[in-house]
Amino acid sequence: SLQIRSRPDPTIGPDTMLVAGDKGTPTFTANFNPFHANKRTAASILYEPLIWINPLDGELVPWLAESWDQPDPQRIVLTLREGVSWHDGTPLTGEDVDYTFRMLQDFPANDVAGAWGRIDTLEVDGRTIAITLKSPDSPALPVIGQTVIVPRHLWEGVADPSTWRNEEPVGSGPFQLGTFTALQYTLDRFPGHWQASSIDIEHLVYPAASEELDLVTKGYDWAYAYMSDVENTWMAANDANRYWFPPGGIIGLHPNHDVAPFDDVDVRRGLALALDGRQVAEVAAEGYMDEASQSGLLLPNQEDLLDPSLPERGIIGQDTQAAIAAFEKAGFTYDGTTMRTPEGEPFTFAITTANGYTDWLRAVQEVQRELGAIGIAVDIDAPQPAAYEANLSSGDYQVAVGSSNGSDAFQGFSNLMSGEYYVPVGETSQNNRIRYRSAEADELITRYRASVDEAEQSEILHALQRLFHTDLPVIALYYGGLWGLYNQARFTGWPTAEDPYAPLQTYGSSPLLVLTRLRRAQKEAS
Amino acid sequence: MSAPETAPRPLPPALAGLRGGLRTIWTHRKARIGLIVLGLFVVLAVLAPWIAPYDPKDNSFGRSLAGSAQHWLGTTAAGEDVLSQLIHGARISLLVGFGAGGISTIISVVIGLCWGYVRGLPGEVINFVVNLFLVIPGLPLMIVVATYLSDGGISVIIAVIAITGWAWGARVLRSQTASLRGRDFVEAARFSGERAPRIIFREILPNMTSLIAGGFFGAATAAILAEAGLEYLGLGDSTIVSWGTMLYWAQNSNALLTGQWALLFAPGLCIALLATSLTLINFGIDGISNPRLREGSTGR
Amino acid sequence: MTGTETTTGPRDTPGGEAPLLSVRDLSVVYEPVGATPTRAVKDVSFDVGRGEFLGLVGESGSGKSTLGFAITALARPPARIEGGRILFGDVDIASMDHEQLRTQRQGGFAMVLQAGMNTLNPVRTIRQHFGDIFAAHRHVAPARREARAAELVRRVSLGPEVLDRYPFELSGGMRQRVTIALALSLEPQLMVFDEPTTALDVLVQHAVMDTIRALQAEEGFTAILISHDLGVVLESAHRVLVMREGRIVEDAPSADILHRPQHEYTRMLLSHFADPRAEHVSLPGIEAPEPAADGPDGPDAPAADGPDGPDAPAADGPDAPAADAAAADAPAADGPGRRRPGAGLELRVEGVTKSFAPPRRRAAGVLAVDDVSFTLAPGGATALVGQSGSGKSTLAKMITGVEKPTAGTIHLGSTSIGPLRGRALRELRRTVQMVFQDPYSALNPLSTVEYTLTRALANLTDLRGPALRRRMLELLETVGLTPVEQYAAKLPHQLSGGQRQRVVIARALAADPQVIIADEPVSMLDVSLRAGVLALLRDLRERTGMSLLYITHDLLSARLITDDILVLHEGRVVEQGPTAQVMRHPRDEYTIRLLEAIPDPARVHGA
Amino acid sequence: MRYFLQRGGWFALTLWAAITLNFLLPRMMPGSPADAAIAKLSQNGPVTEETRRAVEAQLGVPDGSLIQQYVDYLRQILSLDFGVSYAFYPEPVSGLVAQALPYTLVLVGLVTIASFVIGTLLGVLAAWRRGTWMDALPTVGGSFLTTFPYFWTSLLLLFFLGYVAHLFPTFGAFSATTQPGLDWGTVVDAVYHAALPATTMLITSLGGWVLGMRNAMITTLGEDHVTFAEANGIPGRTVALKYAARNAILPNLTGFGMALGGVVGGSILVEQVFGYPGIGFLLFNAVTGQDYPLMQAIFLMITVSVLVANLLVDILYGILDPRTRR
Ligand SMILES: Nc1ncnc2c1ncn2[C@@H]1O[C@H](COP(=O)(O)OP(=O)(O)OP(=O)(O)O)[C@@H](O)[C@H]1O
Ligand SMILES: Nc1ncnc2c1ncn2[C@@H]1O[C@H](COP(=O)(O)OP(=O)(O)OP(=O)(O)O)[C@@H](O)[C@H]1O
Ligand SMILES: [Mg+2]
Ligand SMILES: [Mg+2]
Repeated sequence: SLQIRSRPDPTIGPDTMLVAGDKGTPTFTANFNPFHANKRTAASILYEPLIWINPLDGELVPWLAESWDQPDPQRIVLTLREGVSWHDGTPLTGEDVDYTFRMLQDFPANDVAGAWGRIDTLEVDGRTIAITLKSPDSPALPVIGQTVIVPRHLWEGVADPSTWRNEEPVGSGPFQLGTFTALQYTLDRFPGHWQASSIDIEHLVYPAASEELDLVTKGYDWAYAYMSDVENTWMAANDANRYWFPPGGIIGLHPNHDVAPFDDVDVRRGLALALDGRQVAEVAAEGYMDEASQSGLLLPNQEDLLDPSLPERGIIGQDTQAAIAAFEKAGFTYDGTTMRTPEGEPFTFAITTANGYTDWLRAVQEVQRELGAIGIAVDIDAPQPAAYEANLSSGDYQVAVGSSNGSDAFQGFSNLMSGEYYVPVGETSQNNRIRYRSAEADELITRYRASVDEAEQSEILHALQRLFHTDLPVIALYYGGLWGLYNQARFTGWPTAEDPYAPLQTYGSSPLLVLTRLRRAQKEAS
Repeated sequence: MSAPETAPRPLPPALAGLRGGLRTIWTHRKARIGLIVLGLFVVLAVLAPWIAPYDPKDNSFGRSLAGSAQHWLGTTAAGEDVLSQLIHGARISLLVGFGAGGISTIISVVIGLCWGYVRGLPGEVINFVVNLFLVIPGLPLMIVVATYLSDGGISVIIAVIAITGWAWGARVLRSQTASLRGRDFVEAARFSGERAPRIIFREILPNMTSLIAGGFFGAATAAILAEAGLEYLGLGDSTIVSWGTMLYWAQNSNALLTGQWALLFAPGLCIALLATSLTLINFGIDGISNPRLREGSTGR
Repeated sequence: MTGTETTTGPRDTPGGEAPLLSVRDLSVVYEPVGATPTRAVKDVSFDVGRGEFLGLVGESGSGKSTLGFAITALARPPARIEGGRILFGDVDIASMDHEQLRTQRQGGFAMVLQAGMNTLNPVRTIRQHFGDIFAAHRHVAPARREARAAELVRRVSLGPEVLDRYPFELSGGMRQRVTIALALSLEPQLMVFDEPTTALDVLVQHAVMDTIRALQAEEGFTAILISHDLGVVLESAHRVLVMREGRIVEDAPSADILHRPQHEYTRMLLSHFADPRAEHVSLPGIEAPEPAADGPDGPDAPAADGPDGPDAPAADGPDAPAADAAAADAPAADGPGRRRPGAGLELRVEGVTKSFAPPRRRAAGVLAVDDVSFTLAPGGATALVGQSGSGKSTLAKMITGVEKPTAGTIHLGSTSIGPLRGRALRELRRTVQMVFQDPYSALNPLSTVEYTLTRALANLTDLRGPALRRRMLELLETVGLTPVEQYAAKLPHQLSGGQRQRVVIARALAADPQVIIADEPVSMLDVSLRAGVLALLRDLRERTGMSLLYITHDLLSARLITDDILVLHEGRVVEQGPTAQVMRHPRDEYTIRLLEAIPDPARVHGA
Repeated sequence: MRYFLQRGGWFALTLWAAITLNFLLPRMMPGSPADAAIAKLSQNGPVTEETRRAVEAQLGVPDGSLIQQYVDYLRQILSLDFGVSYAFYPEPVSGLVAQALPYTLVLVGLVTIASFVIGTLLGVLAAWRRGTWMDALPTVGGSFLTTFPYFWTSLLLLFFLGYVAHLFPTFGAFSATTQPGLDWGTVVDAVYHAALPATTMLITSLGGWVLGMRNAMITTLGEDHVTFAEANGIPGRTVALKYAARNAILPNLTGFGMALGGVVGGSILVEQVFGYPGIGFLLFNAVTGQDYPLMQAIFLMITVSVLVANLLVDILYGILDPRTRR
């Protein structure tokens, strides 16, 4: 059949990278306020955080803060890098850091990560930033560290930084804003950057048109998109096209623990045993992703955190007999065609997923099929994403498909399982929407917070994994992917499975690291 | 004018009218083609489980396969047989077409007739409601209602299309009713002691059969297109197999890139064919309600 | 040229002068898609000489218009000229191409269409209509067009101000005159008038016919006048063609037609023609009551009249037995609980006025009925006559409770009709019933006769089950539709106009009403059918003792079946009295005009 | 005067009801604007409670009772202040609409008018030359094209002429590198970008007008005044245009009024497929982003323009049809 090949724009020079990083809807609005949900994605590389966090495994990399220390679980001391300057040449100092945090305190709408939910006091003295936390809270470091710093001398005069669009951004990042039109904007290399020597790319171009078809046909160098049949589409369109799809989260069934019978661990185990995660992954992600480990970790990214005592690296395989046994233990009966609840009713329940999330939908359909095989009838509810969020937050669901457990392993467990976040059905919460309560989990989480000792933290994480594995707060199905697509003809040094230094996300702060590592394949003959 | 003495006892008038109408439609060349095409689709839909080579949701085949002897139209990105989906998709389109078309026709008949019959304040009130429905933008309204009722499956789609699609038909029926209302036989029925509902639905309604049938086929066409549009936008129920969802998945999995031409082409073509068949039938019905529209030439 | 040239024979041309129009063996067939073809004109041959005024009569559907279209080359599909030739002068019009045909419309043949009120484009002014014609033929210099248009409308007795009007701003008569003026503007040699006055009011009809006659006399064009009204044709035409079922059955000078009709059909037509002013008036099957001076006529007296029998046209078979039956078993057919004649309720109309809101803003309101009072005695028969728009129907609507009077009261016995609403109004239908004007639209085309009658019975009487059906069949018998079983099962389109009107009457009788209001019950029927229906109405009244309010603009029929008459003019009663007396000795000037408007061929051709 | 008061009264009442409906409809949708924003964010990973709070604070998600919101909403409408968009926070709604409206008005508006004009002319021709190919081609062809799902037609055109043949641009209303202005180059560029969407809309909407006009015209052609005009030897062209078409167009005007009024709503599917920055796309974003203020503003705009378009058609009707003149 007709093979669609890429046709790069010949006017784009070898020092310029075409990035599909920002999708116009259909056009761009000029909003570079890094604290806004609707900001242009490039705002995340115009401004820099104190600490760069690797979305793959949660590794902390010094960025504007060149080092840090946690003398006790309630204190953090960061040291600001020297020689950093804003795009307008003004040096970046502790004053800017101080301003940024005060501003976040004054305008909580901008405090997207919730830093002030944890900080008690913050003192800046020259390059030293000393923070006292409200309680022993060692995991607060990445939350506070990811705060991006904005220039005091430009922001101070702004009446309301939470509604300010910051159309002419001045940051400290490796690139500064070039031209901006409603359909495309460009970033130019910032020669005054503290890492200027590592920036080999002169220009970045962000067009608004970044549908999958555009990615394949317009010769993009870097894109982040799920591409169906990637081998025959993206890869076939250009010989230098490559992809790398590491896991970025666990897609699983989130039972509502306040709704019977999902409060019964045997039911949850029965469900987990009845499902073939590999097949679900195959159907949902065309086989590009693996079935997820019930350890709650992203494997292989977080292999080093894995509790070695878990069987099969925590993966629960399909075992229909065991599944039926588990259900029977919970008082269910199975007559070969229908699974009945202890009350004798046929066991049916609804799985909620968001309309338009096609991989989830396919996963649920596969789950529906597989549970159907042991006589459990599943209905699929697919409200619009907003309604899905509302249903989950308020607990108005039986079982939902959801994504959990990101790069920060502890944060993942804590957000999902901490009783601190528990609210009954009807009240809303964004964390622990599964309404899980476990004294053991709470105890482990508190202990972890109070610890700054890596060995102890690791040991607690192992315990959390075991709990996740046996109590199944969430039934892990498969890994959600980080869908990195790149072309290595003009730029090299891309992260790969062999060198997984960062994921290929074009949003967030990933590009900070990737763009400072890439090298031009051929230098201009000048 | 006078009937032969040996005339057979006539059919009940409604049936006789129907039979006469069908005959008139059948004599119309375009309408006949339409009836045949529609008939084919109906057969396809009814016999889908037996005709389709596979279960439309069976995803055990290779993904994005090109057409072959096993899979005439290839497979989807999820490994389902395109041909089987196409055949099963006819069911949804027909269901929506006839369901939503039928419901909206019923609404427009009831409202249009009452509107045309009553006078004074009630008439003004209906006028107001219908105008409101005409003024509120259709597709956006449909989208809003569809998102509101997003988890009811195909019946919600049918309801949404029906609710947003009746007003125009009501308006057409109203003017026809108003003109029939002035006819003596309506006044005469009143003199025979008939009550309003019976006059509206027994005396006036049967005289508008062809207009209503035309409205129905028009509404069915619109409903089929609307369903496809909603499904394509992802606002319907993406788990069902319909031509609209096929297009949705085709777009979603970049059928163009993966070379699944059939997945992209066939559903759209089927929608067009089905809608065309209804339109062709309507040509014939137009001929009944307006004899001047019957085939013929002006001799110019 | 004056109307003296009456020598033109039917087939031969006098004095070697070639006929202007010569039709030979013309056949026209309608071939509608998906329906059976109709042969509307069959082997018709005739000649028309220059300056002749030819009449063409025949009942509805006999093919008159079809013939008219064919000879003016206006036949359009589904009509097709199947055979024969039409020679205009010495040109076969079939040989003319489109453009030749078009250009010869000026100075050639013109046609004034039936229902002339609809032949003007509603969105163009009269001036624009003239302008289009002048532009099309360029036979009038642009500078003279304005004056010519004014001159033409003056010729049809209209003022130049109509030129700036739109058709809807003119009355029907004015529109008809405008179409004649438009046709005249073509300066045609031959003009075909297709029923130019049929839809018009009596007085207007009279005036328009006068105009046409005068024009023909002055301009000298050849005219063909198509009409179903023998009186009108005889009054105007030199020669008359009688058409029946697509054939010309008689072709003779007017005087011969009037005095020596040859064909049986012509004779039948003539027999239905009478002058209401005469001392004795009778039509086949029905005779007018004698003037009051001859003593009070008992209700039974005229019942002895024979059926339409011998005079009734053989062609209208199904109607014939009707009157027969009605006459034969009169009292026996009556249902249970029959009232004694004259024992009903009296209808009293006192000072009734009805005004309607102005149709347009700033226009004056319409005073449709103005202070009308009269009494309809039980068993009495009163005619309500007057020209169109005089308020007859409005009065009828008020009596039946459909409209509410603005002032005045209407009593039926002791019940006041004005305030009746809803249920009480439905109750009124048991006593007051209505016979509608147009039997074609008064019956639901999709309901059988049985259904129509049964519904009325079920709603208005207490009969149920088999009794209901029995009564239904009885009703059919009463109106003479036998065999009843057969008629019960028919749909309206399977019935002739007269039969339909009988069904309408049967329905009105269902509730055994005491008052029947018949609003122009025969005006849509062919002459041959009228007498039967009229006879039935009169007969029923006399047998059941119900009273009849008979609304019409046709004075002859009023004379035939009513005892008293009210002449209505612009909503007011201008004259009132016994029918025969008012007709024979009218006092009011308006009544006199009404009577004079009745065509009187005897005036032209001698008695 | 009374007549105008009455008409004005109904107009105002309809407007009020539509405005109220516009207020209620979005609020009937499940989920809040914050939920929509979070749904968007959560595609990049799990969202925490802290983020939700920040988002809610940012959007100033509606609080207060429904009545209070309604009163505020009415006040806003009266002062023509439509507030700040949620989906495009913190862009003001008026700015977004002002940006998108011109594209929609020009593209959809011109296409609608062109389609009506061309379709009507073809319908006139078809009826006048009934039974010939000039009848068959536009009626059958037009109605066949009308039955195509127009997003599908768009997709095919986009794929083949845009992505495969590279003949037309595939996205946007102008080139990425041009700053839209009012010079010749921009106009050419804009026309080039509008070509495919315009073609789709034109071919899928033409059939309706052709058929409507043809049927009305055939009916009119059968009327007596047309026969009379022919009997008077008025040339065919005059009869066709001044006697038949002139009268037959009247019933189609109502539909045209509705279509014109609908122009403001843009064409959601077409704009969506071609990434055209018009109101349709904006509305789609508003609906999926639970953006009450934006949705309300656009709905209001559509409602008012449909009402106004109908009013204009009424007036036009009055000019074209003397019978309705009062
Ligand atoms: N368009 C048509 N299609 C089919 N049949 C027609 C058509 N027009 C007329 N006829 C039939 O042709 C016959 C003659 O009709 P025509 O109009 O010439 O009668 P007419 O004598 O003018 O009657 P009237 O007095 O009612 O005008 C009738 O039987 C009629 O039903
Ligand atoms: N509903 C109405 N609204 C306004 N004016 C009306 C209405 N009905 C009748 N009229 C007017 O009242 C006057 C009398 O009308 P009506 O119908 O009673 O006359 P008619 O004598 O029955 O005439 P015809 O012989 O034509 O039937 C007319 O001028 C008519 O225009
Ligand atoms: Mg005629
Ligand atoms: Mg009347």
